[in-house]
Amino acid sequence: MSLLGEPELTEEGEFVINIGPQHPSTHGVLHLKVWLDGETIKKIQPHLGYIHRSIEKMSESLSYRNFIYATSRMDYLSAHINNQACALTVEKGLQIEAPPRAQAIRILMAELTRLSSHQLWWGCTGLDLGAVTPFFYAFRERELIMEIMEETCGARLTQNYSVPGGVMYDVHPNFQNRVKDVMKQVKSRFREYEEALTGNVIFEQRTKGVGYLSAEDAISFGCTGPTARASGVSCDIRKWFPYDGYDKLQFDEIIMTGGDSYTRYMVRMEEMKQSVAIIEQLIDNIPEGDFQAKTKMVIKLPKGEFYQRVETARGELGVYIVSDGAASPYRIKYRSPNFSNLSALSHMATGAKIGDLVAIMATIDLVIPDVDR
Amino acid sequence: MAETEKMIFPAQLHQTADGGIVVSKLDDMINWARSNSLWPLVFGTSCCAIEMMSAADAKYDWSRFGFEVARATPRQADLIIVAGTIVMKMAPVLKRLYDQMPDPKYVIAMGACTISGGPFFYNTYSVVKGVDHVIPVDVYIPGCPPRPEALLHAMITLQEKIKHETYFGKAKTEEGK
Amino acid sequence: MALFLTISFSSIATGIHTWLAGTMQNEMLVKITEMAIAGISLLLFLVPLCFFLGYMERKVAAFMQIRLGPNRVGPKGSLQIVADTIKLLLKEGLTPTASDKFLFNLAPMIVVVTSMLVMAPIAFAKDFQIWDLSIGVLYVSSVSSIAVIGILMAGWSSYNKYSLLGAMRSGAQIVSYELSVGLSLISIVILTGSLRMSDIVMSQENGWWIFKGHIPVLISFVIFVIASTAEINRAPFDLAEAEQELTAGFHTEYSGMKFAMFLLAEYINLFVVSAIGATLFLGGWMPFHIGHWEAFNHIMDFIPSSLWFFGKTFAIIFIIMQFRWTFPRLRVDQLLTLEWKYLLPISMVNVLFVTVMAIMGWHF
Amino acid sequence: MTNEEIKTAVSALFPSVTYDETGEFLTLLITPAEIRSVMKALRYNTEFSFDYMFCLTCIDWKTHFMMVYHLLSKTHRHNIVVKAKIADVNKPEIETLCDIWQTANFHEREVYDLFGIRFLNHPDLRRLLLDEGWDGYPLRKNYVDENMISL
Repeated sequence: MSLLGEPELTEEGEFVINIGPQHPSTHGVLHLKVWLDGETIKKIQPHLGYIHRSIEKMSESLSYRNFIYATSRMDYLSAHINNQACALTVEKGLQIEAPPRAQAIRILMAELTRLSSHQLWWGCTGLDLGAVTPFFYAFRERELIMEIMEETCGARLTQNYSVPGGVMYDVHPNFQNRVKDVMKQVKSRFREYEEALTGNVIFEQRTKGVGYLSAEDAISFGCTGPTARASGVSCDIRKWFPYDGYDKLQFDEIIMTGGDSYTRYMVRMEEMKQSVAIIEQLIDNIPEGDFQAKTKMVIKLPKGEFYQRVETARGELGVYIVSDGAASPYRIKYRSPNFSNLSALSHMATGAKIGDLVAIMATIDLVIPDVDR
Repeated sequence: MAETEKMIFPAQLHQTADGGIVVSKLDDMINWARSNSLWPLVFGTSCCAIEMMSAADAKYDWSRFGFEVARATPRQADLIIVAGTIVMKMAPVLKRLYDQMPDPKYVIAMGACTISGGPFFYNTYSVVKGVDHVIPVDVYIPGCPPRPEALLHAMITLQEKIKHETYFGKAKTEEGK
Repeated sequence: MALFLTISFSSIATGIHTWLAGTMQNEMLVKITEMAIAGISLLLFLVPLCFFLGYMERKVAAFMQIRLGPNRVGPKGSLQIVADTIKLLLKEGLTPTASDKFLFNLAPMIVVVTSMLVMAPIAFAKDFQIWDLSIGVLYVSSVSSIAVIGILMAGWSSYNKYSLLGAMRSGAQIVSYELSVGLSLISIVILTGSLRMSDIVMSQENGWWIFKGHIPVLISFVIFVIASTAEINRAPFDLAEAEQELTAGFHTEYSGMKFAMFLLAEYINLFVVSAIGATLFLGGWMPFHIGHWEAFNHIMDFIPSSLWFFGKTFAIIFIIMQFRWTFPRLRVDQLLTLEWKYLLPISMVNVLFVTVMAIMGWHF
Repeated sequence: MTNEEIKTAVSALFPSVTYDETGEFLTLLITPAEIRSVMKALRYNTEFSFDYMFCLTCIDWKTHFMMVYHLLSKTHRHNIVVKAKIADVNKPEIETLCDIWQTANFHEREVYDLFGIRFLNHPDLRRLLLDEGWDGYPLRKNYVDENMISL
């Protein structure tokens, strides 16, 4: 339903529709003003802020332990990775490092998060393109991962598990067995995913050659994550600026050069397999030891600026903390991946059809609260 | 209400010599139909929307209760599940969506944000502190985000509430009975 | 039940006619009463049919999607659709202020009425047909294309841009796919040599056309299923409502009873195209006969003709429902490409083959 | 390029630039007047080729605003931070960088929205996150909101 029901009188012959804020394909409350010529899109103007929750302002008055919880609600599909980014930034400021066990647990949880996020994306891509069934198949495996999350940290979605210096609690004794069990199931289901959507003629027609983004534009628009990697841009922070011991692990950065929706789809499908590979490498090798480094009760960062990048399921998340030496940050800025990815939307979708717009939005994998923050 | 819950259909069979007569109250009929056919509007703003999607999936499967007909247009929806924070910019849109829904319409406030602003209560400049400032709410679900079971429970609670309505006049309350 | 199914429907009709003629003694009055009876019984048939189709759709969806589907309202959830219907009927029916109110209210009625009209020449069982008119197939293909006017009307009068886009898509779609449906129907008409539904059914006494007609008829059956799925706006061709693109397409502004009418029309259309497909290609109520295998044919005749008809129809309905829950939606230009570049040329060439086959008598 | 090499190369082009190496990245301190020439050089000179701007934000230091640009070169794999101090608190203005990095478009609009810094020659400078009629710039330290509940 459009925000404005009545036709807008713009220039003569212009046909403007408002997609959103409440619209099934915007995955939240994005508002796109679309100028149409028949079915062809002439221009897109994104209007943001329908879920702008002032997290940055709020964080300025919270302690360095507390501000982390708000980031779970930013990109709620990679909640753990957001928390990890914040914890790493604070650790950078304190010049400490999490113990090896905590790092391993963090990576495991991060990859589980990435896997579940990509599964949800896969289901929703099918849903957006009109195939409802993949959604249910994706959620079948996602629920298994959600159960692990719940067992480990008590929450299904907004974990708040990483804290400055490590993780909040040790993992459940059953963690390793359970993860191995789930990984076995998830791996056996990849074939099903591919049969359900990847090889479908209609799906290929809908996504191949749609929403082309060149490598230069991807860099210029600041696109990261699978969106940029599908355009042939190497941008995996896990490889570029390894954190938490990603450099010790064997995995590939998936880079493809198609630049269209189908390539973005394929990149994510391959990334799921890489995540499983990382988890399988690590699950039997969780080092013994502490799960949290000793930190003071009230954390105070030294005066200065700290920037930490991590790779979320959608791309590069940057946490920029400016400290004036007090117990709460002076200024905090989240460089969110979706914000930059979204800015490329109008470039990608101009000249496409309305149906293509849906396909493009689905394969960029937008999470609107992360855009608005 | 325990009796009507067990009943397949809100009616009674009066035995007569050659068969029987089915007798029902119009109110019961209407309430039965309305409570069993709550079509939610596809509306989610943030994290709670993911749990709402989880409630639709195969594990929790709200289609068992007939809630799965999620309509994208407010004209055909009976229920708006406010899943996620409402901010100042969204509030007029939400109000408008609510106004666009035809009567009878119901609202479930899902999650802490919609109850009071939740985690975003303090020191925020743009969050509406509770969705009931904008539209009337029938059922509140606490949690951040609430589990899918909680959403199902809320919807069943809403069904209970609807079963106490009357088509003409006031709702059947404890005192008014 | 078995008794009911084996009664000859023609004897019932004759019985009613004799009784009415005896009491009324006015031929005109008798005709009118009979028409009324036919109409009312059709309506009485349609309501449970749509309940069942709605229930079936949700259960098929659940089956495809590893879920349970409705199971709380009534035994196995069977009363779910009843509840939905009562609710929709009692819901407020909104008419947007800026809409063209007359057309807005008229549109759903046109859509429903046209879909009901198409029911007239369908033979539900042996000798059970409302009107066996001599141009049955032509009537079906011409009347069913009126529905697009209702959809266009709905989209235009709603004063909503999504509705308008949906209606325009639907217009382009139905007009195009009409051609393929028509051509695939023609191939059977050529083989049968008659437009009359009862003749078409009788011509399949020694085997259904899909078996007798070799590959050309098989091709036209496939084309018929694809094109008619498109014509009744069902996924993957549901561009007119395309939930993810246009929220609800042409019926975005409809609520309550008027929306229920669109739903009703959707299910009736689904039934009608499947029934026509079953009649033309799968022999309608005609049992499964193989050439001159008298004993086998005789055994098959014991299964009531209405069961044959509904069995075949619901088999096609099940296939069309599976489409909906399997395929992604096409884009609007791909939809038209599929019709104009693939289906239409194929069906044209196919008609040629069928004609040759009919002239040379190469079919069984 | 190492930080030292960047420093010498930048100093050769812009002698007025000062440096700050206390943080993680090399920081260039420049004045708003020279931002476009410095940024163009950083972007297009092949020795720098900072083609990827990964963060753009602003800090309100009460006495002045500090624009912060984080740059990365995909080819040379070096990072740099450019800071421009806007001294005029009442009418903060700076040139836009939209045409150099397309991502700057949205980021600058966000900064305009939350800090009230005007980007000159920006093609579409409107509020991004808040309503058009919003009063004040919420991320400024002196922003007052009566409805805001403080802990």
